[in-house]
Amino acid sequence: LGQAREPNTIVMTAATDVEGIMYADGDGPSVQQALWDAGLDEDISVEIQTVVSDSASRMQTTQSALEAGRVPPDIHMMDSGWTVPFILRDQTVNLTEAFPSDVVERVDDTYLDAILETARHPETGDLHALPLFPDLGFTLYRRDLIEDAGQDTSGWETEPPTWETFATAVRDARDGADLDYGFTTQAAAYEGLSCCTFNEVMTTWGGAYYGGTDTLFAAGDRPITVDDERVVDAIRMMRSFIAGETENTLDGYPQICPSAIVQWTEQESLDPFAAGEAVANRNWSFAIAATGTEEAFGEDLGVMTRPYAVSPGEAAYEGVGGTAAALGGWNLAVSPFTERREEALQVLEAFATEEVMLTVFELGGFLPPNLDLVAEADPEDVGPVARYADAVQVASENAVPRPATDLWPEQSALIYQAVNAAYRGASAPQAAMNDLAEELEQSEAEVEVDGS
Amino acid sequence: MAAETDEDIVSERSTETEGRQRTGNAVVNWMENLSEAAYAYLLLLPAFALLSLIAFYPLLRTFVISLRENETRGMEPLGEFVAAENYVDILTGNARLARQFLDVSFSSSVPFLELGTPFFQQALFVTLAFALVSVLFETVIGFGQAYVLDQDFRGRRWVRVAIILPWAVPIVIQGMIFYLLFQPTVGFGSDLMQSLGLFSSAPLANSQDAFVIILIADIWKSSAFMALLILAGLQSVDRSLYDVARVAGASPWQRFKLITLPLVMPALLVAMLFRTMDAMRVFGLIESTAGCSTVPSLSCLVVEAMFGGTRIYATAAAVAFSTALVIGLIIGGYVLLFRDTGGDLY
Amino acid sequence: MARVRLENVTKRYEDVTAVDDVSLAVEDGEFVTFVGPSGCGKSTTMETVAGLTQPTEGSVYIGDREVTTLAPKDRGVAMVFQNIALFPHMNVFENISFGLRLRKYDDEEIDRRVERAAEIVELEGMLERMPDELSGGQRQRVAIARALVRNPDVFLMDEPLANLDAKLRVHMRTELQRLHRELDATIIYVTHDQAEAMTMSNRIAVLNEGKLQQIAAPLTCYNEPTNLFVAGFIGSPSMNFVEGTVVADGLETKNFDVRFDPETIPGVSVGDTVTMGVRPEDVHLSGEADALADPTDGIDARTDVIEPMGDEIFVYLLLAEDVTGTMAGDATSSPDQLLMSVTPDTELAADQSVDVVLDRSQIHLFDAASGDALVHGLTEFDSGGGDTGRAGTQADS
Amino acid sequence: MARVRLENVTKRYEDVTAVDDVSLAVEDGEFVTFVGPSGCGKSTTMETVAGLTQPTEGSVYIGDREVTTLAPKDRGVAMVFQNIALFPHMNVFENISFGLRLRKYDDEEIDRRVERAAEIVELEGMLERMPDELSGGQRQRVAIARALVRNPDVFLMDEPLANLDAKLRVHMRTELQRLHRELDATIIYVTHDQAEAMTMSNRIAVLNEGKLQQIAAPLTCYNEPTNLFVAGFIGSPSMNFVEGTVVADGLETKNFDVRFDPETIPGVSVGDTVTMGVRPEDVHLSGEADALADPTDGIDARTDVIEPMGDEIFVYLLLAEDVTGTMAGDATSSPDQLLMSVTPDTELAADQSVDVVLDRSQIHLFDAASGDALVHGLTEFDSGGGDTGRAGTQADS
Amino acid sequence: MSDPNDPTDPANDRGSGSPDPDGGAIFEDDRDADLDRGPFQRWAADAIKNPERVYRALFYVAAIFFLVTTLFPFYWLLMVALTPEGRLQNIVFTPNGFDPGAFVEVFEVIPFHVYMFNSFVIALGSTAVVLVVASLAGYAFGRLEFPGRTPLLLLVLVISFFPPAAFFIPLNDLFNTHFAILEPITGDGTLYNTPFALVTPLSAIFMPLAIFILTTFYAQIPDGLEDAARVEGTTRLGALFRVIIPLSAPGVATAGVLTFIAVYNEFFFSFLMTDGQPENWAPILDGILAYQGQYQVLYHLMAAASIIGVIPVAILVIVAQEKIVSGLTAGALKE
Ligand SMILES: Nc1ncnc2c1ncn2[C@@H]1O[C@H](COP(=O)(O)OP(=O)(O)OP(=O)(O)O)[C@@H](O)[C@H]1O
Ligand SMILES: Nc1ncnc2c1ncn2[C@@H]1O[C@H](COP(=O)(O)OP(=O)(O)OP(=O)(O)O)[C@@H](O)[C@H]1O
Ligand SMILES: [Mg+2]
Ligand SMILES: [Mg+2]
Repeated sequence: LGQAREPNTIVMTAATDVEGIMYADGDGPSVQQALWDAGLDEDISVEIQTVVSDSASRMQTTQSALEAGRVPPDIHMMDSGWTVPFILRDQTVNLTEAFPSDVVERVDDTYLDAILETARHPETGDLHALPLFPDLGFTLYRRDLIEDAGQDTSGWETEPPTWETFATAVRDARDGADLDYGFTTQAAAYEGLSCCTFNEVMTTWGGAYYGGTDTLFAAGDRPITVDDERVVDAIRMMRSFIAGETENTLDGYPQICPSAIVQWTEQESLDPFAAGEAVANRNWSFAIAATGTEEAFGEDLGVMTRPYAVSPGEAAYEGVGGTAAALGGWNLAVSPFTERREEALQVLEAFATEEVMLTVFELGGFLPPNLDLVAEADPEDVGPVARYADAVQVASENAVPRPATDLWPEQSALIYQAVNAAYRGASAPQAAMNDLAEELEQSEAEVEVDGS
Repeated sequence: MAAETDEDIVSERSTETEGRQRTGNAVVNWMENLSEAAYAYLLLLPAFALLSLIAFYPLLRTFVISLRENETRGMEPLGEFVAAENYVDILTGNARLARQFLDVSFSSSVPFLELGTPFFQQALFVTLAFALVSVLFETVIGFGQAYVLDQDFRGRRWVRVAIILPWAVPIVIQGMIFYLLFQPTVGFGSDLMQSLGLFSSAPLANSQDAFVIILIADIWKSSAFMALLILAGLQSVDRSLYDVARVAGASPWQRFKLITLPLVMPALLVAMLFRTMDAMRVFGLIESTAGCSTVPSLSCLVVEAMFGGTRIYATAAAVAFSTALVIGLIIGGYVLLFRDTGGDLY
Repeated sequence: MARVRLENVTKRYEDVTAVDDVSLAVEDGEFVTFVGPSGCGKSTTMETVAGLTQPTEGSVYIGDREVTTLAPKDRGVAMVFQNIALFPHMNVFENISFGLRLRKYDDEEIDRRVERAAEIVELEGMLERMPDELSGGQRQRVAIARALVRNPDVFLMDEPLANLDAKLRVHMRTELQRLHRELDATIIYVTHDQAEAMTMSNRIAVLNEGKLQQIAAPLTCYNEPTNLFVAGFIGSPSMNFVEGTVVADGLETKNFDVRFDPETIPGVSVGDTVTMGVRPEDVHLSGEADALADPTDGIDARTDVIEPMGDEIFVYLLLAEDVTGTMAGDATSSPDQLLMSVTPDTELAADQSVDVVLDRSQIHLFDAASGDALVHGLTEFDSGGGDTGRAGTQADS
Repeated sequence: MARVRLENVTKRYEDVTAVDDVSLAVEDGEFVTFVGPSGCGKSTTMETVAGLTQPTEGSVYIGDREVTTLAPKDRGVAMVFQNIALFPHMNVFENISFGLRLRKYDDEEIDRRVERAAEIVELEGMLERMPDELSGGQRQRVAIARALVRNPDVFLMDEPLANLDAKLRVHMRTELQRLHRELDATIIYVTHDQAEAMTMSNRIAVLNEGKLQQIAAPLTCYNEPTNLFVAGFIGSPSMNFVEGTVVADGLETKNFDVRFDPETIPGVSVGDTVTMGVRPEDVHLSGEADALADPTDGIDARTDVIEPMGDEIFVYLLLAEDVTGTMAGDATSSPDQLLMSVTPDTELAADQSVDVVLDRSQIHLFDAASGDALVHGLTEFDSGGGDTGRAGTQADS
Repeated sequence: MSDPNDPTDPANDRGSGSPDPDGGAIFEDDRDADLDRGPFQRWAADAIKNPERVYRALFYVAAIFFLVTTLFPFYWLLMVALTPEGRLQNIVFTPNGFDPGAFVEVFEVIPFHVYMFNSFVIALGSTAVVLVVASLAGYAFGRLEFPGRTPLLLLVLVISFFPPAAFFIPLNDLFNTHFAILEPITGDGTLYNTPFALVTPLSAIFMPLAIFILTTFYAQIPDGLEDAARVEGTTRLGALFRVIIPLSAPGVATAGVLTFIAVYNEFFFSFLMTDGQPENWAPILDGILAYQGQYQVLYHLMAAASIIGVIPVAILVIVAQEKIVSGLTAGALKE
């Protein structure tokens, strides 16, 4: 009734989208083939154990397997948002030690730094997981509508406008084209708000959760800066977008967001945009592929990173200010419990080759962790994203990872609750952030206790 | 005929005796001759064996976990023995939870208790309110549905299926239906309620509105549970009692009150008991509609602590036991309240 | 006011006709007993009156109203159910007071009535018991009390005394009769106890296979049954039936003759096959013949089984020499047997030769084919046809 | 083999003693009937035999085995329940064949037996019906058939004929007797029908308030009841009881005297208060006094209610002048009344003066205090104490 | 109904004013509404008669109301399923576009039927285990007297106080523990990924409800019927299976349906006990959730899948309800 393991297979968790490109129907290209081509032992085949796509459920699956010491899976695919906690719990294999040094070096050199950070041990800096693909947050807009409304958008792709310009342009375009919505984004009380959309907005306002980007991965002794004026202003701006001129808003920022964004996540915010009912939308790279095709908006789709309000120079902390793109993506970690460790490491090594990255990108549309490869990819295969290689480049340069420490999950919940409440007007931004700061401080304090 | 029976009778006699021996193998005999109490324990054995392995033993272990310290790092998830510290944290609002179990403080003004956070963001209150209101509505509606299904009319079997169907919907889908219904771009629920002046523009993000949505969703689905059990109770009532009552002059309402209700009471109580416990453990529905931070329930806290990513198993275990304690208190109330009505059940 | 009338009531179940075109009227204040073999439709007829069963055809009237489709509660009837049907969740008091509580009588009044009813049915100390703590007879008494406390226009009682012992039964019988007199209520009663039917009722309605056979005063049914069925059904032990042929000077049966003048009886002509009926108590030893006004000629017989009953003795007589004795109870069905009932002080042994006579004035003749009664009581040729006592009427068919 | 013996069986419910220290033995192949007032413990005693109730004290034996704690299925008993207890989810056939199917009889055998049983209880065409499609009597017959198809050592029948009409009852009675003879089975039977008890049983066990009063042959119970209770209970209508004082030449009661020689009766002495009992059929009009071997002196009376029963007439007599008539049935309880049973051809009207005599040989005397019988049948001083017929024995107490 | 003390009650107004039947009767104070009827009473009676019709009308209104309210969300779900991918907007009474293809696509994207089969088998197995084991317990609790009955019954209830997550850690360990004796059966020696791993815990978790339902229903079967069966020759257990269970059919069917549905749709424990692969006994909900992408949700497929997934349950309900015959105890007892 149960199934014994087949020899020489390495079981790796992944969602159906990855499974779909793993094997070819006939002789067509496949990731498995690419792995073999990249030097993986032909005896070793990779078997995908599909898991639910939802990140939270995947974490639970991973957690239950690792807590129970269960194999397979030999390789766990971990969200960049929650790789670090597993590393801290010694539930991953130290790749820096296990990999041949040349591979380690190659990864260190060519991979997007931001994503690598999410796969390192925060204390030792050792690599414990191999990024499979990063994901980046983009602002999608209807170039045609905005231009019709009289705003020049050329150059936005590499140099996004200020929030003020953007908001005015969106409002004009919306009113001009008589659309239902202006700008749609995600502001529901969920991980996506704290890790990404708010993180981006806050960053473009020169704010930060923990006083800059160098303190992201080491909980404990670090400043809490969520009650900073910049952060509060960022909220106020969003409040203006949502509610127009009312309490706790900022002058000069028109109402452009539907009030329902406070209960929206990716799908809900993309739908109106994709249906042509919104001017702009903040979303992940998959949205480019979905709306940039010729059948959809084609050339009319504009893609850029986030508008900004405070330039990097004006920002008080290191690494914030200016445009920003939230960092998502997935890493591969080898289970410490596997008896097929060597084989698993071989698989990972193969994944670290450019060929495989490209294959993954071309077949599945997943950005390669070495973003230089975006430009190298065959546009035929990768679709609309190729057209926006510049924007992708800017995004990779301005990528903001979430502070994914072992405490992040609980802090994230505190943050998105507070921000969502402030967005909704259920609490005043400053008060909400003050309370949040207090709660975060308490949370951080736990680490010091634990750490000692 | 008489003569013929004579023979039957003789042959029959021997067969009966044989028959008796045939049914009487040793195990059966042993069981038959056990005392009533011993026999009862024997019958309970399989159930309690299974429950001990799958339920009681794990709960015991979970309880032990709740007495230890959280360890968020390292292989070992649990630290030292800290006795009731986790419980104290939970009750004082100091647990590492996004929403607190309970967050009240004392004040000098009437009514002397102040909520630290709004009512609908306190897990305990949300859970109690939810259980109270949902079970109340579900009982009434479920009774109504069962009563309808108990009547004889054409197409009754289809109506029965229709009414029971919501219970067959997975919670995720139940959540999805109501999530989409109240998603302004997709469904009309949000607009409708807003135009009636009942809801805000983003009801799923507003604790109060979302609470109502979850209530509606739960009532939609779980009334069927009530209906099914009550219907079974109704079907078991001896119909001749209604004849007696009708001749005695009972109106339909009196028949209901004096015959149906008391006779269905045991089934009704079981239904209410389990609905209450289920309602007090509500989680999936919330998770798939408004989310646990908008409408935190006690189970939400348990799940978030257990699976939230920060490894705070001890807290999770403590919240689970606290939740069980709250449910136990409420159920204890039930049992006391309905001691007599429930007949010899309790 | 509370006359109950059935008009062509028929009740059919899928393949059974439980009640077949029954029309009858029970007058206000009358006590009518339904009797008939098991399954003949007594309970079903009652249920139609109570409104628990809708007749397939026909209509039911209570008082001046047609009530065929009226709800039971509006018909003003109280019923004792054959299956008792106590409310299992109520104690005796609550069961009995059920109807009163429905009508919101005040507590005092309820107490008073329940107490009185409990007294009648002798359940005084048991008001707190639950039905499952009662014996069969006690349950039945609760059911009776439940009907008694109410004061309806019509009482329907379906074998209310079936599970009671003889003494209690006599007591209950008296109580019911008194109640009937005092309340002036219309009572429809079902019983299989002949004594009950005889003593309590104003009239007896005999049903068979759903059809009404006769409705008349008890003694009329006993003495002048309209047909073979009624004759055989009323009276226990049952009437003796002997088939015979009408000849010029009377009736010729297999084992004996009875002399009478067939001319005097309308509907009987020489050569007809008729069934003669005579009750066990009208079969006498010829030694007692003197006491009879008009005995038949002696009949030779041999005693078979002797059944002493305490207050009488049943003697099974064999008429033909070659018949082997069969068991008691089946006697009436054979032309070679007669059942005789004698007083307990008569000394008779089994297998003894006896000479018996029949009381001619108590002999009934029935048409063998249709079963309809031809005459009740014969007179001998010569004697002047004196009307001796209870019988001697012409069947009015 | 299947002797049933109860030894000091007591069954107590919380506050009721249903069976009180009953010891009795029913011999193999014997037919014993339990009689007694409603609630006296008949059913409970049966249930102890069947194993459905555990006696609080005492033991039960069937055959040679003690079965007090044995499961019902291993006792080899079949039972007809007072509450019938058909399986509502099974049709008639399945109900009847239930026990056989449990014992894995082959289908043919089952069919044969069920058919035969259905025939006995006259349910032939109804095997496919469900219980709720049957009339009350039909249900009861199914219950009987269910017991009949099996062939147990012991039959327990708790009022099996209560819902059947007289004819069917007589038929069933015969069938049961035949069965009893043929199977040689031990039968314990409960009935409230005196005729049934009298005709069917080898012995009758009279119970009252859980206590065994007398167990003896039917006529013994009738003619020589051990105490007032049995005397009053057996016989319907009940025995007349009149209290009186023993004087030198007999008994003095309020309204009449009975002469006899107290000296001849052990346990009776002048001055004692005793209860005299005489059955209605032993009260005669003085015109009939000749037929009696030993009549008492005439007693003046006035007729009250006259109850014609078909085969006999009950006459309620008032002895004292000033007594106003009460209703029938209550007569036996008053010293001023007597119930008389006369043959149906007797012509009597209500409120008529009559002179009655008692059959001295059928007079019973009981100790007024304990109720125990003192003597059955008196003899007059002068006459030589002839033992006339059925009575005249000294009570053996 | 009619209040004897209420002067406005028409039943108390004796139009005929007839004297009491008999002054000496014990029931001389006859207030029975039904005793005598004048025209006014008849009118009142007709008014009382009408309510029966009103009740009937009310009944139909209620039936239709319940039908509409319970079915509307399904209708709406169907509309969602019929709406083509990505056009999920403004659905009220019609789908936004029309594409029944979702009902085919659900099987193309993943082997949804395998998930359904898994759930079906597991649900059936668990229901069987629950009904048998809970029947034994229900019989003991409902019909036998023994010391500790109430405490034990309450102990069963205690399980349902706990959120399922409370069982997570110990059970996760237990079911991943290697038992050598299991190796021949399960391959790797753990219960993980086998139907046993699902049937056992699910049976235990849904056992309390079944025990309570069955206890309640078994307790209500009159003793007389069990007595009859035992005298006829069944054992105590035999009486349970031949008489008590059939007569408790409504309760047993209900317990069965509830357990089946609960297990069929169960996710939490199934998620613990399988790795979510259809070939490893993953249940239907794993399948439905498989239509969720990382950021995108294929609502139309989820809707279609859940509609398809509900069908077996609907069939089960139709089958089971045949067992829920009304008036089961009619004609059984005379008491
Ligand atoms: N469960 C019980 N609890 C209390 N008392 C009971 C219980 N069962 C029976 N009794 C009482 O025990 C006594 C004997 O009951 P039983 O059923 O044996 O009477 P019975 O002789 O069969 O009477 P009947 O002729 O009315 O059937 C009755 O007084 C009855 O009320
Ligand atoms: N629901 C039913 N379906 C089919 N036949 C039925 C149904 N109810 C009653 N009968 C039949 O109708 C006939 C009359 O039944 P009813 O109960 O009126 O008889 P009864 O005269 O009361 O008999 P008893 O003296 O045995 O109680 C019976 O033959 C019975 O089998
Ligand atoms: Mg009947
Ligand atoms: Mg009894």
